[in-house]
This record gives sequence, C-alpha cells and structure tokens, in this order.
Amino acid sequence: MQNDRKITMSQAIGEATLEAMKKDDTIFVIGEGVTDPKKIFGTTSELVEKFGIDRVIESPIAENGLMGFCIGSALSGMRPLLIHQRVEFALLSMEQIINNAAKMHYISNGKHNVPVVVRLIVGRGWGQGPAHSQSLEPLFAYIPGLRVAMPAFASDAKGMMLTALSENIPTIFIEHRWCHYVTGKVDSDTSNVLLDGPSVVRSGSDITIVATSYMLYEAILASDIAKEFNIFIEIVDLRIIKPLKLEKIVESVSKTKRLICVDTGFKEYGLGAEISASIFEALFKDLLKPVKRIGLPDRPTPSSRFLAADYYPTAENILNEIGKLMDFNSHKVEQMIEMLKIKKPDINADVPNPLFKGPF
Amino acid sequence: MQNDRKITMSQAIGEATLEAMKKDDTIFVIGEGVTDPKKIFGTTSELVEKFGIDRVIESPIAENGLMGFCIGSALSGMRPLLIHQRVEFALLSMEQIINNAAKMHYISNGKHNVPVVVRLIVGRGWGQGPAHSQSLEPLFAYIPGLRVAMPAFASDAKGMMLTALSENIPTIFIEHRWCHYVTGKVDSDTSNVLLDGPSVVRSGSDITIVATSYMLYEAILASDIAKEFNIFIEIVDLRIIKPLKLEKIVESVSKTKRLICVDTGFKEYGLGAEISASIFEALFKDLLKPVKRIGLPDRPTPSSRFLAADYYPTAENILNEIGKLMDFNSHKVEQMIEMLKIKKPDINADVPNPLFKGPF
Amino acid sequence: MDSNKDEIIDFEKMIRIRLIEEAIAEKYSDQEMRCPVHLSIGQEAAAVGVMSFLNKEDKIYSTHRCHAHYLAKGGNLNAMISEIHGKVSGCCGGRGGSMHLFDDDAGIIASLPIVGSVIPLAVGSALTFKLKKMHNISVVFFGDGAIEEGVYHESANFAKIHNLPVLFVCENNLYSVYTPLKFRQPNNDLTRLATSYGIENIRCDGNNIKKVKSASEIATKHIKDKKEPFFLQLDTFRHREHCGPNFDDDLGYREEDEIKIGFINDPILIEKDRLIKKGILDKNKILKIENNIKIEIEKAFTFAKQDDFPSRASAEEHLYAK
Amino acid sequence: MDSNKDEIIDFEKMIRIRLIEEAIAEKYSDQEMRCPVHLSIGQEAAAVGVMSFLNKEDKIYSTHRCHAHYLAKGGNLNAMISEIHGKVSGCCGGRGGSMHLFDDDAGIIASLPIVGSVIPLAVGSALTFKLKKMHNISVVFFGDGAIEEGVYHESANFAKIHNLPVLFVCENNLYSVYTPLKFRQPNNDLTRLATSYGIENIRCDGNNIKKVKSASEIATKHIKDKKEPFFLQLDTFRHREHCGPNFDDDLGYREEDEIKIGFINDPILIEKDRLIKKGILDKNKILKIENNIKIEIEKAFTFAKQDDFPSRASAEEHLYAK
Ligand SMILES: Cc1ncc(C[n+]2csc(CCOP(=O)(O)OP(=O)(O)O)c2C)c(N)n1
Ligand SMILES: Cc1ncc(C[n+]2csc(CCOP(=O)(O)OP(=O)(O)O)c2C)c(N)n1
Ligand SMILES: [Mg+2]
Ligand SMILES: [Mg+2]
Repeated sequence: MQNDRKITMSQAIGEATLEAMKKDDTIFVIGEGVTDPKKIFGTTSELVEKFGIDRVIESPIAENGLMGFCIGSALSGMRPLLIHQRVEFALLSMEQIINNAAKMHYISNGKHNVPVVVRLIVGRGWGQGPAHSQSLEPLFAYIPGLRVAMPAFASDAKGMMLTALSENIPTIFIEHRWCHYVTGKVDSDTSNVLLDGPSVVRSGSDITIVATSYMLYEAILASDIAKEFNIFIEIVDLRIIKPLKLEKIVESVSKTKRLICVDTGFKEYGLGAEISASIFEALFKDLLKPVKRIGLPDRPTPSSRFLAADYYPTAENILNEIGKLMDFNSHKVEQMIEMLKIKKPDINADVPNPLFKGPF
Repeated sequence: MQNDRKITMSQAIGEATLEAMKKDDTIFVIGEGVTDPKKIFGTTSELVEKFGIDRVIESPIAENGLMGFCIGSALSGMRPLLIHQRVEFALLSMEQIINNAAKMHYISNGKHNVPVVVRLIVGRGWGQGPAHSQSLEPLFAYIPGLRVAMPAFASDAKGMMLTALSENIPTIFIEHRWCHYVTGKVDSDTSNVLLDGPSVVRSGSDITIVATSYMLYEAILASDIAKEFNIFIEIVDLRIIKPLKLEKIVESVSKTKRLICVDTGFKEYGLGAEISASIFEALFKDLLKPVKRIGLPDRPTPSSRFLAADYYPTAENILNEIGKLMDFNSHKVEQMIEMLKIKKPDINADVPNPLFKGPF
Repeated sequence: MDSNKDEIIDFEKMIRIRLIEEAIAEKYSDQEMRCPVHLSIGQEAAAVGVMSFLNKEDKIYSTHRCHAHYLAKGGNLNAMISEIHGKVSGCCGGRGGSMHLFDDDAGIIASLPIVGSVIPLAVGSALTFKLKKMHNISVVFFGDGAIEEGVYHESANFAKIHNLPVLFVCENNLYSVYTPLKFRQPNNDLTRLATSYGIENIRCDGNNIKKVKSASEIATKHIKDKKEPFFLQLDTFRHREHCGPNFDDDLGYREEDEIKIGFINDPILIEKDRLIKKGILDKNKILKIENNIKIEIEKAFTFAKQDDFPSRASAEEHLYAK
Repeated sequence: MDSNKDEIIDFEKMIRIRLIEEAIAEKYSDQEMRCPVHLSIGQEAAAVGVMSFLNKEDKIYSTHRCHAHYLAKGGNLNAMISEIHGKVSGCCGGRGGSMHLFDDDAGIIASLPIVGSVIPLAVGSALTFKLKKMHNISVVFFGDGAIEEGVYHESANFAKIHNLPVLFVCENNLYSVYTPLKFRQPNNDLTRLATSYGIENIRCDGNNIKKVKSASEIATKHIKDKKEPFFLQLDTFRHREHCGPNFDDDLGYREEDEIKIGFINDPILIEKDRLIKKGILDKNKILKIENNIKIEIEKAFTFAKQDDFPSRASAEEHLYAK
C-alpha cells in the first residue's frame, strides 16, 4: 500500500523539490554542487537531468553573492531554492539574509515579496569539527521577517518543503545531517503542510518535552524508556522556530505541568531559553518544577570523537532530567539509563548509523 | 578636582584608546573612516596625528576582509582595534568572527590568541531605519569563545576598553550611539576594570532590573519615579553579555524576588530570555512573580519617527511592569507615568538630546 | 529637430533633479525630514544619461545615494518626498526613508543603504530575465566604495559566466564618505575590475551628459546584442557633504584643486552653456523650465506635509507575506 | 654538487608527502582516523617548490587541503598523524582534525576549512611584518574555488594598497569539489584576478617542481625587494577524490583526457624520471629513500595509535585565553 511507503528524509526533500519544480516553472535550484555526482547528499538527484542547467544552477564559491542573486531573482518573480551543504557557509551571507531577505517585504510596506528558500544542513559526527557542525539556528530565529523551519521527520520535511516553495515568505530550512538518514512513512501524494508552528508528535500526561530536529529522536527514545517506568511524556516538535507560536506548548504544559526543552544548539542563549522564559511567563503558577533546558555546552565542537562524546546530549541526559522532574531516586534513574544502554548501546557514537564509514 | 571630571562616553572611549596605544605599541586602530575628519563620532580624535597612518589605518570598504586581517595580525603578535560605525557592517564578517576569532584559541588547544577588539556602534533615531539601527548582540552572545561587552557609562567604557586592549580575548565591544552622548565622571587615571560580569549600579530591595547599554538610563529614570512611590529598585548593569556570569543577578533576585530584564534588542530570542530562564532555574521557589522581559517588538526598525515612537521601550514600559510586579492599581501606575512625563516630556523622541539636528 | 528635443528633455531631467535636491537641502533644517539624506547633487548626468536608454520594463537598483536614479527613472516625486518626511504615502509608507526608495511602476526595484548589498540583487533580476527569456536589462548603480566589497566581485563573475543582461554602473565620485580613492585602491581606473572578469566596459566623464549617453548607448546595445553584462565607470563629483544638506569643504578632506575642478565640471552648468551656445535654449526658456519644476516641487512638499502620519498600529502589518 | 643536493632534498620531500598521504589513504578504512581528509596527492610540487624559498620566520596559511603544505614547511609528523586520529598529542590536541593543521615552530599558523577564510589572515600576518618592520613574508595557499570568494578580492586589494609582503599561491586543480572551472570562471587564467589589483604574478605548471621553484624564487624575491604582494597560479591535478581516501573517477565528473593527462603529469613521476635520467638518483637510491620514509611513517602511526585520548574533562579548557 502507498501509505506504508518508507523513505529517508533526504529522499523526501528531493521528492518535494522535484514535484514542486514540475508544478511551478518559476522555481529553480541553485548552489555549489547542486548538479554534481553527489547531488547534495542525494537530495537533488534527477533534478538537472529533468530540468536542465538553467533550472538547476551550478555556482562559483560565492555564498554572499548567491544569496543576493536569489533575493533579486525572487523580487522579479522567480522562486529560488538555494542550497548550502553546511550551515556555516551561510555565515558569509548574513548581511543579505538579515537586511534584505528578512526585511524587504516589511520595508516595501508589503509590496515586495522574497520567496526564497535556503536549505542549510547541520553537520555532526565523524570528526567534522568546529567549523562544519554548528547549530546556528538562533542566529536566524532572532531576526523578524524570516521563517525558520527545522524538520525532523521525512513526511513533515516533504510537506514543509512543498509549502515553503509555494508561499511568499523567505524561509531558512535547516536540516540536521543525521535526520537525512532516518526513514519515515511518506505518502506519495503528500501535500503542503501548514508552516504555522509546533505539533504534538506523542501524547502524554506527566512531562512535556519540546524538541527540535534530530533531538526529537533522542526524546522519543527517552520517552520509550520512561514509559516502562510509568512516566508518560508528551513530545512536541517545535518545527517552526520563527515566527514562534507557543499556544500548543502552553496547552501541553498546562496539562503536564513539567517541561524539558531540548534542541541541537547551544544551551546558552539558545532556543530553549526563549521557550522556557515564555512558558514561565504564561504558566508561572501552574508549573510544578522549573523548566529544564538541554543543549550543547558553551564551547566549540571538537573534532576528536573522544572529546565529542560528552559534547552532544543524548536520551541519557533527557532521562536524567526526567528523573529530576519526577523526583526519582538515583537508583531508578540508573535503571532507566541501563535500559537505554541495552536498547541503544552506541548512544555516544560519532556516526548516525553503523553503515556510515566517513568521510563526511 | 580630578575626580569630578565629566566627559562623554565617546570621549572616554577615545581616551582609553589613546592611553592604551601610548603604552603598547602593538595596538593599532583600523577601519573605514578612522582617520577622517569626523573621527568615528569623535572617538578617534588625535589618534592619527599622534600615531601616524601606520597605526591608525584607513581602509577600503571591505568588512569581511578587515576582520580577517585583524585576526591574522593578532595571531602574529599585534593587538588590532577594528571599528565599524554601525553594527550592521559586521554582518559581512560573521564568518570570520564566528569561525576564526571565537574559536582559534580553543582549536589550537590554547596555543593561539586572538587579541582583537571590534567596536560596533548601534544606531538609533533620526530615521536611520531598518538597516542602520539594529541591536544584534544576541548573534554574538550565542557564540562560545567571544567576549561581548556592552558599556553604558563613560567611566566603565573607558575601563572596559583598557582591559579589552590589554587581554588576549577576542572582544566585541558594542556601543549604543545614544550612550555616546551621555557624560559621566571619569577619573583621568582610570585603570583597567574587570570584564567579569554584571555590576550593581543601584541598590534596592523590591525589584531587580537587569539592563544593558542605553536601557540602563531608562531603568534609572523609572527607578527614580518608583522611589517616589516607595518602591526601591536594584539595578544591575549586565555589562558583559558573554561569557555570561549570573551570580550577581541571582544574588540580587534572591533578595528582591522580582525581576525585570530590559535590553536594547528584540525581546524574542533576546538576552532577556536567557536571563529569565536561568533565574527561574536558580530561584524557582523564591520568585514572587514571573520575570518580566522588555525588548523590541518582533519587526524591523521603521525609519519614520511616527512608526518608531511605539517601537522603542522607555521608562514608561518599565513603570508599567513595576506596577504589575507590585500589584499597583491602574491609578497608581498612571500617577507614576504622569510624574515621568513631567520629568522627561520628550520620552518618545527620535534624537538622543535636543541639540541633535541630524543627519546621522 | 528630434535630437534637440531629446537634449532638452535630458537637460530638464537633470535640472529637475538638482532643484528637487536643493529644495530638500534648503528645507532640511526645518527638521521635518528626519532621516539621513545623501544628495546626488553634481552626479545628475550619470543618472539621466544611463536612464535615457532604458525602458519601463528595464529594472534599476540603487544605493544610499538614490535620489537621482529614482527621479531619472521616473519615480513618483510625491512618494519620494513623503517617504523622506516619514509619511504614509511615502513609497515605503515611511518605513525606509531616503535610503530605501523604490517605485515598481517605474522599474525601480530597490535602493539599499548597506554598501555593495544591492549589487547581487541586480544580478538576480538579470538572472530572471535570462530564465524567462525576457529581453530587458537590469542596471545597478553603485559608488567607487562599493566596488571594494567582495560581493561586487562575486556578482561580476557570476554575471559573466551566466551571460546575464546586467549593466554595472560605477559612479566614481572619488570618495567613500571622506576617504579618498588613494587610500582604497591602487589607482582610480576601476574598469580593471570588470576587465578581469572579461566584462566589456567603458570609462567616461560622468559629468558630461553627452558622453554618458554615448557610453550608455553602447553599453545597453552590447548587453542586448551579446547577451552579456557590461560595466560603466562614470567619473563625477559630489558637491555637498557625504550625508546631509550642507557643503563640507571646510573639513579639508578634499584638495583645493579637486574642489575647484569638481565644481567647474558641474554637469548642469556644462550642458546649460552648451545648449545656450548651440541656440537650443536661452535664459528665458531655462527660467520657464525651472519655474515649472519649482511649482511641481512645492506641490510635492505641500503634499508631503499634508500627508498623514502612518498610524502606530500599522507598524505591525506586513511582517510576513500572505 | 650543491644544486644536486637541493634537487634530491626536494624530491625526498615530495615523495615523503606522497607516502604519508598514501599511508593515510590505506589505513583510513580502519576507521581510526575519523575525520574528513582532503589529500594533496598530485599537488606535492606546489607545496615543496614554494616552501624551498621560505625560512622558518616566514609564515604560511593553508586550507582544508593542508597536508602537503604542513609537511613541506616542516610541520611535525607525529602531531599531524595524532591530530587526524583525534589524539592528545595532535597539533590541536584533537580539537581540529585534518583540516586545522598548524605548527608554530615551523611557521605554519593555521589551516582553515571554510573556503577563502584563511586568505585575509595571511594578509594580516603580512601587515604585522610591515608594522614591525620585519623582513619575512606571509604565504597563503588556496584553491581555484577560493579565489571566487569575495574575501580574496578584499584581501588582494588591501595587500596591494598597503604594500604588504604576502604571497598568494593559488593551486588550480581545475575543480571545486566536483565542479569544474568552466561552471565557475570565464576562463582558467586566474592571474587576471591579481593583475586587476596591480599585483605582479606568474602562472606556471604546478606539476613541475623546477618551474614552481623558479617562479617561487622570483616571487619571494619580488616581495622582499619591492615590498609588495605577489601572486602565483600553479596549475595542478588532484589524483583522488575531493574528500576521502579513494579514487573517484568512476563518478564521471572529469573528462577521460583530463584524467589521463593529469596522471601523466604526476609531479613525482616527472621528477623521478628526470633525476634518474640526469644520473642524480637511481632506482636503488630511491628505494632506500622510500624505505627510510616508510619507517618514519610507521613510527608516526604507532605513535598516534599509542597516544592517549584527550580526556573528556580537558574539553572544557582553553575557551578563553588567560
Ligand atoms: C557595508 C557598509 N560599510 C560601510 C557603510 C558606511 N557607508 C555608508 S555610505 C559609504 C560610502 C560609500 O562610498 P561609495 O560607494 O563611493 O558611494 P558614495 O557615497 O560616494 O556615493 C559608507 C562607507 C555602509 N553603509 N555599509
Ligand atoms: C565557504 C565555503 N563554501 C563551501 C565549502 C565546501 N567546500 C569545501 S572544499 C571546497 C572546494 C574548494 O575548492 P578549491 O578552493 O579549488 O580547493 P580544492 O578542494 O580544489 O583544493 C568546497 C566548495 C566550504 N568549505 N566553505
Ligand atoms: Mg564614492
Ligand atoms: Mg580546486
């Protein structure tokens, strides 16, 4: 049956792009390597073959320029999809993103639209190190006028991409490299999904976990373990970190009265800070425990896997916070973590799955 | 008496630069316009005359390059002071700042130092509009390895600059244009001050206000009014937003049990979110009221003064929050605001002081 | 004679821009125009000359110093003056001020105050023209400072390798703010920065409308015929301060000689003399032209003054497109 | 003969780099070197040739593809192999991996993986030399892709106007990852991007160590004598995949002919033939050289394997300088 079709998130993104380009000939794809044999981790396969080099545009190494070309082209009626293989490359185009993409609609008093989608891929693992594995989403989330989407699941990624490519809002589309590998059910006729905020991906009554991107998988893992200990976790996928819509989170936490925020970025000044502060404002009297934030420690990503092991939070960190929120004694927490280690012995691995053999 | 000498913050920064350059001939100043007749709002006066064009280096319009030149020069033993007349110009050099300046010491396992100071000036008023008056400090505060200083007072600015120029830490030195105009007592022999975190600038028992940069002045104004209503505010100047040291704030709030955060940037994903979330974590049980955050609304800065009037928070917004935290009735809040309007009738002005006549 | 008529029209355009900007300068001290203004006074020939070979479907982009380009391309005067006053009928509804002028109806897409930032946008429009197989051209005006930004180079290279119909117009007024070219460039021939990308180019006296026009004619024809970019360097001179209504030569950042020659080379004086000498215009006719323009200008200022403030609530609109 | 000795030394250096990288490639599948590696195999002549005119006080900067530069400048082999293994004695203590090699003792300041990012840093070192009146030079190695980044242009212009002692070495291996020059540049003469800044330059066959050396000699002499920058374009060929230990010509992104010629032009084969033909070396001598190097290499790998892991706690150190 169609409904049981499972594909990876990278395939899902590729599919969405292909379908959107078929329907709308103002969409073009541009970026360094979009036509090369590796096809951006497989996400641009078939594109150049189907649409030719005028709609799948190979580029010099010039990220600031690229962003500007896309904005100018969007202002004159096209819908560019710009791809950077790593988030970091977009650091060269922050001026264009922040001053032009984000503000053009506002400054023109609504007269101009900038329907650009920028795919940024977050690296992790295999020693990529300090300049190739940063989670810099708060840099975009801080900027009014941008839409920042962080899909975690294949089917959502496909729907999100279709929507982003059909609307008029400049969208930063942040993909975690490890999500690329994860398969999920994707209807072959997935249609656009609303890019209007978080969604509850698991219901529960005891604790709400708000997670983004790859950390959803760690949260799900932790919640599976917690369930065995009779703790029922409600998991909210933040999905769209800008503009931020908090209603669903407030709703969830008013039920569970306990909240853990976990995302792929730094804890300090990270996404969790905004959610935590907002939920406190909204539910000051109702919370049973302080909100827990889980994020990266305040230092660059080291290359060596020996140093990176402690760097990335995992389901284990989440279980520890669950223990605290539920007043578990240390023995019970240890039991949970033991169970986790049986279920997923490679929790500190530097590769997304055992088949991965490098080099990037 | 020397101790009563009052100068503006821009003079104080100029003095610090001059004194530091006299003492240490590895310091040079570089940037667009550092030698021109306007001398970066007067902050580089006398420099080129005293030290020549080899140590006060005029530059092409090339911000990304400039940042890199400074980093390379710092790696080889110099201490560059780079100046951008607006924060926004540094958006072109985010890659250098985030990947190289911030991480070089860490990646080299402590072997390399990057003693660069980057002065970024935040614009406001006189219709400068969306691309010349942003407060983008969270973009830097998010990055481990950077030090981000935001002086509000002349004497602190001088001490901070002297310290920044004498230490080995890459420092983003963010100055609000309106603080430039404010005079304060500055000893002529001010020495380096510790760049190690917030400081209490006013003691009080009822509410803690943590403020940054220009918003300190609005906070002081509000606290003067509040005092007349028997509310005593403790004001903490955040000063160093990275690395973030919270002890003094925790200490203050454990006394006052109420907190308002107010800074010059956007509220959403802003500095206040981190402080609010952290204080909740630290003092969950002690807080009498939810932490209040005051910041810019989630939209670009409009040029027109008619649109900008509601844009910038003032002492009035702070008084409103004070009213809420102290359970004042609306009448009492109105009284406070009336008193404020008598004390400072031009509270919504688009110029820092009545003498200002544009154009920037 | 048709060519006479063209010459008169171009002259009128230049003098209109001059008078509008002089009016802004004069009224600036009233403090009703509360935003930075970068006047193009002295640089009118560049704008008018290039524009005379563009049609409505050709798109232009400009910088902080955008008044002349906006007006020469046919931008709405009321919308401009209202914008500078921060009023609701301003082209940006007051949101942008003097440095963000645009007028879609006239093909003026955007002006941007961050130096160099606008250059790749014009290349992007040219990419659209190519992809949509349209025969228009995209033109970007920028200064001798902007060419130093890396993004100019990324833009020029891309435009060349993709054969895009874009005209780069570099108005060299010798300064970036108060910093002369000699501190910023090995020499003041900026066409080398087009040649290096294989982009055809012309450098000419930007104060001479006839020379600008003949260069622009070649440029626009080349772009359309050869389907590739072109670069113009127009040497000119800014009369007033970098930003603001005043003269600033008391600051001493420009050489005496440079100033003297700069003012002698006023594009409007030169053209006025020429047209009078050729008998195409006389002082009376010019006075009449000026008076008509002055009436138009007064109307625009009256319009702007009477125009509504944008409401505070409206500031919340248009953050995201529908 | 002294020149013979030099030739042997250079040849040894090249073959040493080759053998070290081949060892990395061979052992990569053991999955003990868990970081991206960009091998310089095929590009050794550029590194060795330029370096032969530098002394210890001259500083170099490199990119993601930094092994050859690091080794040719005298970087510590153990520190390199340990770094790639993520071990504590690595030059970065394991923090950087293969793309961040440096060795202060040898004058290798930094290698950076963001394309173009390192170029202005080298200019900054040259600025230091100028300000401190030192007579050293700063050298930056980068690829044909990096020259497309705006920051190269900002760097070249600044270096020229401030007369800085910096040598720009552009190793043109015809590709940025899998994207050939023709999609990225109007033509493959990249010296035009130095000429445009008035920077003297030479383009030469980067696979021929003798040619690289004579160009480098002119370049370094020019920088020191004239006190200004210089630019070298060294045309070369990457033998293996962009990133990783394997060959990748099964992907079909390079033309058959290009590949054939590329491998024929192997700088080590060419030089080996020449030295044998000239009687300076023979097969036995070469075998001996290779064997000595192989012993050294095995030692380095043994060192790296036995080297300690950096402790988890140590990851917290050195965020801020004291
Ligand atoms: C990226 C950036 N850097 C610096 C500035 C400050 N600035 C505003 S206008 C200007 C001068 C630019 O010179 P040029 O391009 O020659 O234009 P002109 O003002 O002479 O017309 C500068 C440096 C800016 N707006 N943006
Ligand atoms: C700013 C940036 N953009 C893209 C990349 C991805 N990338 C890594 S190496 C590389 C190729 C660069 O080509 P070149 O400069 O010719 O060096 P080569 O790999 O051929 O030695 C690219 C595009 C990057 N690391 N940084
Ligand atoms: Mg200029
Ligand atoms: Mg290459």
